[in-house]
Amino acid sequence: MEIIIIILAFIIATLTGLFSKKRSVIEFFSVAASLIAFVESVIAALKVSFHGAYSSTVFFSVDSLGAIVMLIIGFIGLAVTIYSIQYLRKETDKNVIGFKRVKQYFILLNLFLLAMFLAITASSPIFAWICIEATTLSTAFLISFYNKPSSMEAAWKYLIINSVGLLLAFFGTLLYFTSVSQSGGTGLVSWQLLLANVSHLDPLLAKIAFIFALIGYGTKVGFAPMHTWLPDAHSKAPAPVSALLSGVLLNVALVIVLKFKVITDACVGSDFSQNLLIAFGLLSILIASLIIFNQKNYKRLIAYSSIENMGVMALGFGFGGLGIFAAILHMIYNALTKSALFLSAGTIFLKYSSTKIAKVKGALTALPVTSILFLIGFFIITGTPPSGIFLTKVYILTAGFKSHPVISIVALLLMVILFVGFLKHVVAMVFGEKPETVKTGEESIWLIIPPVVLIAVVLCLSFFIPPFLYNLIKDATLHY
Amino acid sequence: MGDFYILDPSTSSGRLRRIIFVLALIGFGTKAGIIPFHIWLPAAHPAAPSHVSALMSGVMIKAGIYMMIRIFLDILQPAPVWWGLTIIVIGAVSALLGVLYALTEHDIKKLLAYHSIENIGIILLGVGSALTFYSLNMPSLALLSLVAALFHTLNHAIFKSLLFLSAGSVINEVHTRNMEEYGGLIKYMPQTALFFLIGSMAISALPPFNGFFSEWLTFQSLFMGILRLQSYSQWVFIIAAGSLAFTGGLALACFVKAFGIIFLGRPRSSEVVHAKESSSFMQIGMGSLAALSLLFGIFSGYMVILLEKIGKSFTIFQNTGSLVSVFSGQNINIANGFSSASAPAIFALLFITILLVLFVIRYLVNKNQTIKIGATWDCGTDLTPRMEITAMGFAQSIVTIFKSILKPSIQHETEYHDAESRYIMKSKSVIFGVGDIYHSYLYRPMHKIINVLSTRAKNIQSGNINTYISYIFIALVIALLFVL
Amino acid sequence: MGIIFLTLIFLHLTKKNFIATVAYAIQSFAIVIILLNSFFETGNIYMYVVILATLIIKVILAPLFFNRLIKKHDLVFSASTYLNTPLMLIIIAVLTFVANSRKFAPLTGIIPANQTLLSLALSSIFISLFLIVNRKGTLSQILGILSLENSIVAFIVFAGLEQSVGLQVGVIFDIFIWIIIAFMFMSMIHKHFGSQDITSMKNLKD
Amino acid sequence: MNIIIWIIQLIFVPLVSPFCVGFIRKIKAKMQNRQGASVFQPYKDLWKLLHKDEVISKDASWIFKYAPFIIFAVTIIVGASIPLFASFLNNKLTGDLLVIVYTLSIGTFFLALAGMDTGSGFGGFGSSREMTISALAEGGFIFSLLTVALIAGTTNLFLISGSGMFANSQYFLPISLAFAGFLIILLAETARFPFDNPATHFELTMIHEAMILEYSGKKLALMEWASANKLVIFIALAANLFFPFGIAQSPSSTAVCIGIAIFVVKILVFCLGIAALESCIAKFRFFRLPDLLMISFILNAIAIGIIH
Repeated sequence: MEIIIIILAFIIATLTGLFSKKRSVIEFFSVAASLIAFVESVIAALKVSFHGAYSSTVFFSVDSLGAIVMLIIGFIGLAVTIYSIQYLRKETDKNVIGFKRVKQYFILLNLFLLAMFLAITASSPIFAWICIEATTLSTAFLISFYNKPSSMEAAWKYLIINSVGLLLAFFGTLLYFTSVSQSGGTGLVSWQLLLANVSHLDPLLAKIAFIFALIGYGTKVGFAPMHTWLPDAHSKAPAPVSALLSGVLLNVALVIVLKFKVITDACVGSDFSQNLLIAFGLLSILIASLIIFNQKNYKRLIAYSSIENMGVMALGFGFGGLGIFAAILHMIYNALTKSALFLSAGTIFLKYSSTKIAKVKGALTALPVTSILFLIGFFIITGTPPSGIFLTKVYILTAGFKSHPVISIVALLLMVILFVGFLKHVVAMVFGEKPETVKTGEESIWLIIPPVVLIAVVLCLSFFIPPFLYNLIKDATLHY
Repeated sequence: MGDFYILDPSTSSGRLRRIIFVLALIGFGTKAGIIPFHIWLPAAHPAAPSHVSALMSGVMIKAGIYMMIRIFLDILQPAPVWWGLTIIVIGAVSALLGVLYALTEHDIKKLLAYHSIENIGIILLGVGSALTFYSLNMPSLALLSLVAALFHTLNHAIFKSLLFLSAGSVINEVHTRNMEEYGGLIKYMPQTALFFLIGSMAISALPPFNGFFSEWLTFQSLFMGILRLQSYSQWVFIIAAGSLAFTGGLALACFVKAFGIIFLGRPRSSEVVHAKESSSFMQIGMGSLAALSLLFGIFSGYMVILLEKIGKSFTIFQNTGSLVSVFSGQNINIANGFSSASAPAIFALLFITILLVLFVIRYLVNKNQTIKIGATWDCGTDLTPRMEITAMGFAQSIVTIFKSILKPSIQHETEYHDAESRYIMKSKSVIFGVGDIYHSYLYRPMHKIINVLSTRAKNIQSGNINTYISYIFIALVIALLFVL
Repeated sequence: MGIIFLTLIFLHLTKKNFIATVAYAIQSFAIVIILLNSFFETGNIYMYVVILATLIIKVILAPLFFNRLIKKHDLVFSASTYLNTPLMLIIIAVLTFVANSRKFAPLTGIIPANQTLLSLALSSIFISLFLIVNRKGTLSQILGILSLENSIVAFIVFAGLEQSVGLQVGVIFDIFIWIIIAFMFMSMIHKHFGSQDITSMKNLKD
Repeated sequence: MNIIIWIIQLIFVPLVSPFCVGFIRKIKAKMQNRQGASVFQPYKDLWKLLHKDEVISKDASWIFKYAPFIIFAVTIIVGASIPLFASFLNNKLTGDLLVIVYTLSIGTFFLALAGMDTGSGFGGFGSSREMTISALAEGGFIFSLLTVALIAGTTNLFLISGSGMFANSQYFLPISLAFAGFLIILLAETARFPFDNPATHFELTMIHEAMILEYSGKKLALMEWASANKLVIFIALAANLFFPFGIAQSPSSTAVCIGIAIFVVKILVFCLGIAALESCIAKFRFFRLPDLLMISFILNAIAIGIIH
């Protein structure tokens, strides 16, 4: 039921976007839609956490992990929508963009959110695939939003690489269906059905299928070496879109991978998928931390940090046990913090109108609140105690020390390198003398509130997790 | 969720615990400022305002110590011997090198920062020996060392804050942290000078101030170690005691330098002449701290008993016999008669004798003596501040002696009146620097390596989409081969 | 199935964009035929929709789009490749061999009857991936992706993994949108970079 | 009875110290074929200085003015709290070796500060050199005392001197090593050859004299006296900790008298030794001194190592 409402809300918002001429109307409807979506996803999450996984229609089903991700989408979606109103206003004031593009923006934003909701709630893998593809399509134009050559390039790479990846994923997905087709039942194949018929699945085939799925959706998740589109897209897209991309989309894709992991594990045992996840996770952390060390562009910096965090989660799921629990927590923290970081980065961009780290100096004087947020976000994301991510990283590594000590230690060292590199850049940006051309003072309160709220929530969650969410995480840990 | 249940020995394997030990040592060591993870301390202190540095040095770096004590003595028990010995060695190194670097500094706050490192080292000596004794199952000795460590932690908090505050008020007046531009401040800010003197005496462990007694306890626990232990652990303790002894001497030298250069002699810059005594509010603050460091010294007996109670609160010391007994007159007695000292006695003795000597010599012997105020003997030429010894010059001999560690670099820059005849020089400036071996041998190479790697890694992101897709292709193929 | 394979190789070889699009049209037509074939086997009425959609979109619309583009910017010749022709052929041969090798038996042996066809489809999947890697032109990359999709579809059909009509329509619809978007991007890129050579796009690094 | 002994203990050091200085000078004079002043000359000098007027630098602060009293008082205290001729006094309050060491360094501290106070170049480098040497001497000093302390099983000097550790000969080697070490420290701390030349006022070499250069009258007298006391203190430590025979074990007047007599004899022997040493070796270059002090430290470390 909730999902239907969400769909309706977004469709309405989109339609208004299509047909309305008044900017404020569009904005209002988008915010309303995302608000409804958030509320509904909270309701759904509550339902799931108290009555267990449920499926409203044959097409949709929400399990605990799905519910968590729905919460993330809803919350960040709301924050981002609110933020983007101001953001776009500022951009129009600088007449970087016109009303037409604003319209486009909101239409695509709504579609994007909708697609993600559907992808996470879809009961059929193919349907999920379609939705993921839809996210690609809807974001392609958001990435090329500024219509500059570089953004065009980013969008093109995004489109091509993800399409290739997703086609591989499509292939992988279909390979899973052999089990069902052999048992005769075609028609709408749901995850549950696949899981039920896993016995008919040829183990070797399952392995191949998982590889295709992992590499395919892994492209979307941003595992190295399929991550290459990610920094380009994130650095070129408008900040709110980047926030959604790395805060939400990556997690959605990761969840899909995990769903396949469950099926594969049921077929060939967990070692196989875990080793793959660990390999990709470690590779991602390695590349991310090394590239961050001397990165010149702060939005790319954050993008690489997302890659690193995805790697950490992959490690968590790979290590299993306590690691999974920590990884799910990490997913939540990372999503919120990362989008907060991107939003504040967006504000910094508005102020300095450059994404070069070298160009940004003395942000603390220019944007006191935002740069404080940026700092806090940095400290959280790099897992400085007592932030929640510190705990999750500790748990993941602890889980790792038991099974794969060497890998864990390597990962730890890489995290240290990453911290140092990241710190170097952040300090360079926040402190120091600000150039005269930049005038001090925050842009607007509405650019501050969303990231503040996000950060605040992260901080709260890192010290207190509401029981219903805790149930969800526990349940999810059991299932994945 | 925030509790340490992961580290519970029942759940965690030996390897895991070893890893945790090393990581915790590095992590909290960095926070506490042990060498070679100390580099942030001297960098951070000058940046921070003085009362903040006072807090930082007094309280913040103690958080690291607290966590170490908590984890090593409480959570990670039982611990192997080498843990304790490692900590002792680190402590010894930190103490000795900390004070050596302090000697080379003439930035007053950096100097104090390096002394924090030194004192952390001394504290770690206590902690380490506590750990060693406990794992060699001599709990009462362990308790003694722990008490020493705790006491020194407390004392360091007091006198270091005192020093930072007085240094801060000096900086406020003279508007520079460079000691070479101070001099003769004792005449302009006498109270501050007095407080700084007390702080210096306390930190260089001169009786009857508190620093002495905590260092005394630390020494005692090390001595007991030398007495009771065998083979290599005994040698570790010998080395530790030796380094502690040298540290004491060098700290004394360093604070003679600090006090002498800052407060004594003639002003070295015009700023000094306009210096005013710091505000009465500041004076109250510093005065109370100074009084505390004297009182904690005199009543060290009570303090020891108190701290021992605290130490007993650790689960491993629940029912441990005490080695310290305090008799009448605060007479602290270690290991029934191994050693004993009484703070009030020392204090009273000093006080009375000085007064007595003063009285006798001043008023009994030749009381109608006339005192003429003259100039310092100047060998005929009138003295300029440039003729006084500088902070650098004071430490020069020690730096030269330890040049193998400190790697001093001296470069002369000479300016001549005319390029042709290089006989009459206009000016000659000597720039003296200390090479930081951690940067040159530990941090810079690491940075280089990582830099190279990262530049390599950046080539992955070549910007060519075909390459990107080929990555995917290759990844796919490799993964498939991994299965098939 | 053979047609698909051959058109793919042809796609690799050809230098002319127009011919490439035509080749793609043929390939898609082959797909349609395959679908029809499977329809005669299963006799599912709704398959008509799918087949129709495929026919319209892939065989008619897509080539039309591309030709209009080619006309507009008179891109007669597609951008060059990285490897020269003989090397390309060698690699293609290797890929085909690998796909046909016993290693992929579990994959190609889903329906033993169609093993050869399946392996052929698999090899065409690999080859079209290789096409995307190897070609420098935007158009040929798009074609590569589309033919990848085609060959996957072919594989599915032969492996008897058809989905419910709704989903297939969804997929087709996705592809349709995708083609449109790719098309728009192509024109925009041509506007910005003045060529369809993607190697000119390399100002996003590290 | 005890009171009298305590009083003797208290005044013994300042009473005897000028004599030691005079004696050493006399011996050196004899060795240089000079007549030399009488052994009681230092007493006369002190008396004379105590009755002179003073000149004080205008740059001097209260540190300069009060340092002599503090330094002198410190020597008195230390002199009173170490075993001189009676080990049975057993001073548990201030008789600890670390207390002694660090109390002595109070004296050094103020001496160095006083040297810097008038802002004359000489005083500055004098105190710099002094602090360098005393800092490096600290290790050897503590360790040499620690050796005997560990052998005797206590760090209380009186108990050490009281304990008959020479009963068994296994300790002979460590003690002799430690004594060798302590001898070096003694020369360093009392500003004797080869560390310092007490007779010189040559700015390139003087250490102790450089620091007290600005003093005159009473204060100079106190300074001189204090350094003399320091000499006796170190001799007493050397004599009673490493050769503790003849020291009075029981508070009987005979024992005490014997103790005093033997102690005086010991002092004379040590003075003789020092004088001989000073006459036959030259002063070392300053940067060779650390090696000497390190040698002392290492000797003691070895001594401690081989106790068990």
